[in-house]
Amino acid sequence: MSVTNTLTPASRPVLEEESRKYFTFVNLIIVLTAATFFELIIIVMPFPSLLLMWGLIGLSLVKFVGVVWWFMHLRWDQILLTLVFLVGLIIATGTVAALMLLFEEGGPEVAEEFQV
Amino acid sequence: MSDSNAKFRTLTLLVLLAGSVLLTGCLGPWDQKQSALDPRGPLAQDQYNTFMVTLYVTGFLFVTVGGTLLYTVWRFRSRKTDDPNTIPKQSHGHPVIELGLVLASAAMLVVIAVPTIRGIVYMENMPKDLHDDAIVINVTGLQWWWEFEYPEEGIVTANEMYIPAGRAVHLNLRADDVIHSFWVPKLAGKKDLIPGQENEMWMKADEPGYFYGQCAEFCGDSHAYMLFRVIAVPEEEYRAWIEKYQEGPAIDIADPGAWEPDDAHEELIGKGIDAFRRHCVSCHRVGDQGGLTGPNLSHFGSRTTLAAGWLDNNPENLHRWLAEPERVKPGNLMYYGLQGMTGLKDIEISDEEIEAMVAFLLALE
Amino acid sequence: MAESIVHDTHSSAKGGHAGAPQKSFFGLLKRPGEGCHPVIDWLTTVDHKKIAIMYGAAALFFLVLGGVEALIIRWQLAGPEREMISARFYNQLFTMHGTTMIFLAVMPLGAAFFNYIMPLQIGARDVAFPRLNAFSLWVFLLGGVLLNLSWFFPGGAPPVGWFAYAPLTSSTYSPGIGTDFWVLSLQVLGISSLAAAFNFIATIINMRAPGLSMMRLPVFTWMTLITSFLIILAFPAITIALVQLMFDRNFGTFFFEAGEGGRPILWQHLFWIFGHPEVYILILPAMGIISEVLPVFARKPLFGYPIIVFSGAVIGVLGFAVWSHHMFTTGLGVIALSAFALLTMLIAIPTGVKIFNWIGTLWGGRIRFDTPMLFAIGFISMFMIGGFTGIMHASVPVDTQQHDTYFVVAHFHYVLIGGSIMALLAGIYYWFPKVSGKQLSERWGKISFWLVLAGFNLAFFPMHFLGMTGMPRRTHTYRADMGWTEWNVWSTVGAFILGLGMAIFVGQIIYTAWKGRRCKADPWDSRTLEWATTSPPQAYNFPRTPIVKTRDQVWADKYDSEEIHLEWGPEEEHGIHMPDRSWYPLFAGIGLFIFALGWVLFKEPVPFIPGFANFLHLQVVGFSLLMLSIYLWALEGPGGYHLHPDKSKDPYA
Amino acid sequence: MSQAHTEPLGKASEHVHPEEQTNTGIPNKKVAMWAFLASDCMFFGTLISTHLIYRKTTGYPDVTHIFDIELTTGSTFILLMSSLFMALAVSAMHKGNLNNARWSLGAVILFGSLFLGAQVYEFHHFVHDLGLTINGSIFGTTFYTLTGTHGIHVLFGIIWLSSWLIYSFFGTMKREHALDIEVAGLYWHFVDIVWIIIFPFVYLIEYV
Repeated sequence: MSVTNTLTPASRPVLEEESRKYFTFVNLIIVLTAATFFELIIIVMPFPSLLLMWGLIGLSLVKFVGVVWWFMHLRWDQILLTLVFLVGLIIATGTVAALMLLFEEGGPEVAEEFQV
Repeated sequence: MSDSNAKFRTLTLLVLLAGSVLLTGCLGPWDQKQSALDPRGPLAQDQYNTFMVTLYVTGFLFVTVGGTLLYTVWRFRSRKTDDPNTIPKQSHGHPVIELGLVLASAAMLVVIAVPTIRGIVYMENMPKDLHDDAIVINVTGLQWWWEFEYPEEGIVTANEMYIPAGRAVHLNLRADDVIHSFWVPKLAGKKDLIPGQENEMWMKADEPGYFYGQCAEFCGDSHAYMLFRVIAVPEEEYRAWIEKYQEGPAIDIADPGAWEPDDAHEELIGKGIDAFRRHCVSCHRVGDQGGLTGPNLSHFGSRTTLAAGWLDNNPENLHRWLAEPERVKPGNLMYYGLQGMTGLKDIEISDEEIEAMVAFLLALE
Repeated sequence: MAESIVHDTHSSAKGGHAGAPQKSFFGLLKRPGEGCHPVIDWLTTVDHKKIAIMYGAAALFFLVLGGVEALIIRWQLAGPEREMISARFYNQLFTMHGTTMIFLAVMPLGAAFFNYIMPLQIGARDVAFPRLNAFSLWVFLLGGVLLNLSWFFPGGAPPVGWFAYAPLTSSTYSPGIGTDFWVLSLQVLGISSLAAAFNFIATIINMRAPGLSMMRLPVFTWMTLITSFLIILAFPAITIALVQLMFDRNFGTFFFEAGEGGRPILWQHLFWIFGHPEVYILILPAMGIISEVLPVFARKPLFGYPIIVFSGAVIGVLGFAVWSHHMFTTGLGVIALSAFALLTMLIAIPTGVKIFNWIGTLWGGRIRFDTPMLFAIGFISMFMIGGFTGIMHASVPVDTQQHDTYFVVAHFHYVLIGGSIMALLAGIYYWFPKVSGKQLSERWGKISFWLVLAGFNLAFFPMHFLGMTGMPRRTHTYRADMGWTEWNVWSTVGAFILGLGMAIFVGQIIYTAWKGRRCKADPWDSRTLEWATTSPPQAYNFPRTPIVKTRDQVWADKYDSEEIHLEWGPEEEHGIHMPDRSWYPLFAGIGLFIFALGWVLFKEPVPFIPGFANFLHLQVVGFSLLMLSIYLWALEGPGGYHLHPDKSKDPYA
Repeated sequence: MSQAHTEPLGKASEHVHPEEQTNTGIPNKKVAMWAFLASDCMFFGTLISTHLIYRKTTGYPDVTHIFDIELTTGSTFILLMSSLFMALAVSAMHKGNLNNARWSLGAVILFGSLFLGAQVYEFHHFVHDLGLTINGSIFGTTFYTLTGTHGIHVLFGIIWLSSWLIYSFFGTMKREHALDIEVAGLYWHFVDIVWIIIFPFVYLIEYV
């Protein structure tokens, strides 16, 4: 049972590309962390809640795209994988949105007021 | 493929066609007790009209597309005389034909979509001119019976709803246990009663009539037995009915000593009051006495049906209902008791007591 | 397929993984090799064809079971106020009938076709993940067993309907264990469908023969792909809904408890977010089969191939946007009602386009009326009727009268029997020679077709009248004075004729598989790639890789010019690489089954064995077996060995 | 064990025959994993909508005094860091640097476990100190189900990656297994992006 490193070293172009990715990743994590703290900060700010909501949606979208596009390699992979994922993502987002619209605010009121 | 085979097929087809034409000829009448094809109110009429539009459109499509299919199959069947070595032209389709068919079917759908949208608005909003003299009824669906409350009149009844003919009714639909669905086909399409949700609908009977309704959402064991009636009566009769209910029941059960029997039958009724007070009053209410779990029985004797519209209201049926409720209506709470409470299964009721209660209940005119 | 195959057990690792059937991890279980006992062979097989045959056989069994349940239902309804069966038993029957037919009969029959035909149509040797495929099979089979086990427990099968609307399913209103069986078995069946769908997606996207571009794919394969996408996107919704229901029933949560702020209506939304795409999961494979059968028997290519494919995809996408049309009576409000009504009507367009194109395919053809073709034409006409009543339901005012009546029952049986089942029967008659090398009798085939068609129409057409005259669904009886008796009698008679037709069909399958005569490899003069090999195909499907040059490649080989004839890739020198059999898919399936059973029973006292307060041990055992099997599965690897085709058996070699 | 056949751990680890070129050039496992992630979008979409619907219809109580938003922000940061190391592990595998890959994997597992530990602490605190239970209120019901399901996803990812880490000390991990690590990584990143959604829409939203 050898514990030696059995991986064969990669070719030069692969090495160079992966090294470039390293910097991309590090830059990305800085952006992601910043976005997270920004999220934390804005919620204590006295903004109107609608603005805050859109701010949160926007920031999490940025983070979402960052992880999917770079960490998950979609940027370097074929478009097909993006499409497969997008099908699920779009249908899921649409379903969530439709559900949110279908349920009204407030829920059942007490059955006292009867309008004719 | 032999020729005689082909002839046989054509023959079968013709017979089938002729058969179905004959069948449709002998169809009907369509005025069954719960028929949506016999509308007696403006909402049901609108829904019927829209149905007829869809029927005409799809009927037209069925005849044209189905006819084309039939013609194609007949026209291009392989014949014995065909040269087996020639193959038909390998054509692949035509964009203009495709586009034309798409547009044509879209046009057909518009014909249906217009009355649909109009019908939705009509159904969801009671027309303005009906508002003024509309009455309000709160409907509660329970396993397996209906409670009808007239909040403006302060009346509660069960399973049989009186409405004035010619006036609209606004219904507030509630359920506490499971989902039910309120449906009187001749007056209006159905709407569900859902726990935790407030639904409402409206309906109107144009003329006086006796309308059958039924729970249309599966609600457990005795779902099939959850019927009700809507009885549309002329205005004066409706007033009289309201007043009778407001006055209270014919027999006051609060003080059984006050009942002074004149003959044997009335003596029996007296026994019935006692038995009712012993066995039933914890769930059923007569006048201002009794529990609220079961149907209000204040004017039971004047109802046309019992056991939520399943049986006609007569002494034999009532006797059977009290003697073996679980046979009449499996799973019902009168027999099994509601969540830890006792039901008829836990107590002995003698035949005489049942006789007496039948006499008493039917006397509650 | 016990052809003697020269096989070569070179153990020198070539590419690091070929070799003799290897011992698995720790040598616990030997991987069965070529020539093992037939029972072991079938239990451990990873061959998509054997898996498909097992899928098909099990589905036919469940089809018969569900059919018998339906006949009991019809027998009870043959007259008013009948008390042949109790209300509870009736409710259990229609619940089990619906669940069985959808999840255990029609879906797996579709899966059987996906498994058998799709890899052949794309010129592949197997699916992308052969062992995962076996896992799907076993999980489906055990899920079906789990559901039907409920009959044997006190309280019996679930009496809640296949839609299981909350709060009727809560522990208050359905205290029985049957509902737990229903929840868990659907969960298990969902895992099976999901695993299979991922597999098919990877297979179709990745494993097509050279030259077989997406727009050259047979339509059936296209529909397999679209259906698989529908499965992976629809099933999560019901998975979550079932988890929530399970939590409500067992852990006192409030998802559907109205008294605590829960909304029972949410169950309906989640259920139909799954349930409506599920309808297309049932019908799209049928449309695919029809699109294969019609061109063959009309001897013409499919009319408007791209449009048919595109409309299939549109139906799939729109299928996710119309779920609330099952809920038109729940009080959605004007806007939602209008939106869902219009979206639902939109679906009629791509569906109509398909029907037009099928007629276009027949137009100008030379139509032979063999049994598959009869069923295909039966499909078009019956499905059309089901489609038209569907358009009626899309109109909300009409639907408020028709919803939950026999009109709806008529509608979806026209879609599911007149549609799905007819098409699946067409497919069985069409591909039976491919699967078995034997042909089903034309005479008996036609007899069963006419019986099925006549019985089906007699059984279900009157239901339109019943519904419009007010007969609600799911009622175990009705009053004698409602005017429904006569149509119910006809309907029952029709149901039994339909049953007879199906019985003849099933008998014929069994008889022919047993005693049938061998037929030609390509008896129908077919068009697509699955016919470019022996019937039945050898274990490796194609001895050499086919190189495809056109749509309908096999037809082109027979009737078109030389330059678009099929070509074959080079012979592989070391032989054909075959994946090894494995025990672990079966064991993982059994582990999952025990785990699920533990969840069903975990509140019940254990009979017979003292000292066990509950069935929690069953969960531990099941989960451990599942995890162990998955680990060993991963560690053993796909393995593989090399085959050299026997040229005397395989003329294509 | 020196056989050349054992396949490293992986959920759907069917081996791709090198001779079998896929049409798209994308390995089967990767296609299947992306399809799985598409499916998982619906999975979490349903869960998140349940939570948000009940938040809307029942008007959840003010839970800002219950939440420990600093801790949760910390968890979010931890999960983001684990994603970074996951990406680095895949990169190292592609480079053929086993040691780097091993360290990165270890970091992913460590961060993942930290996240899980924080969640366990949070749940424990909620249940025992604040009495917020899954069957006590509708908020508890949806909150625990949603975050718990995510936690189980994290746990599964940790088990998966740990299996790889352990395996790297035993067997012959080759460069072709970079694919398996990458597929496991896709799963891990997905778990991360689910948290990216949950964090604002379950936690931060209560402060808005």
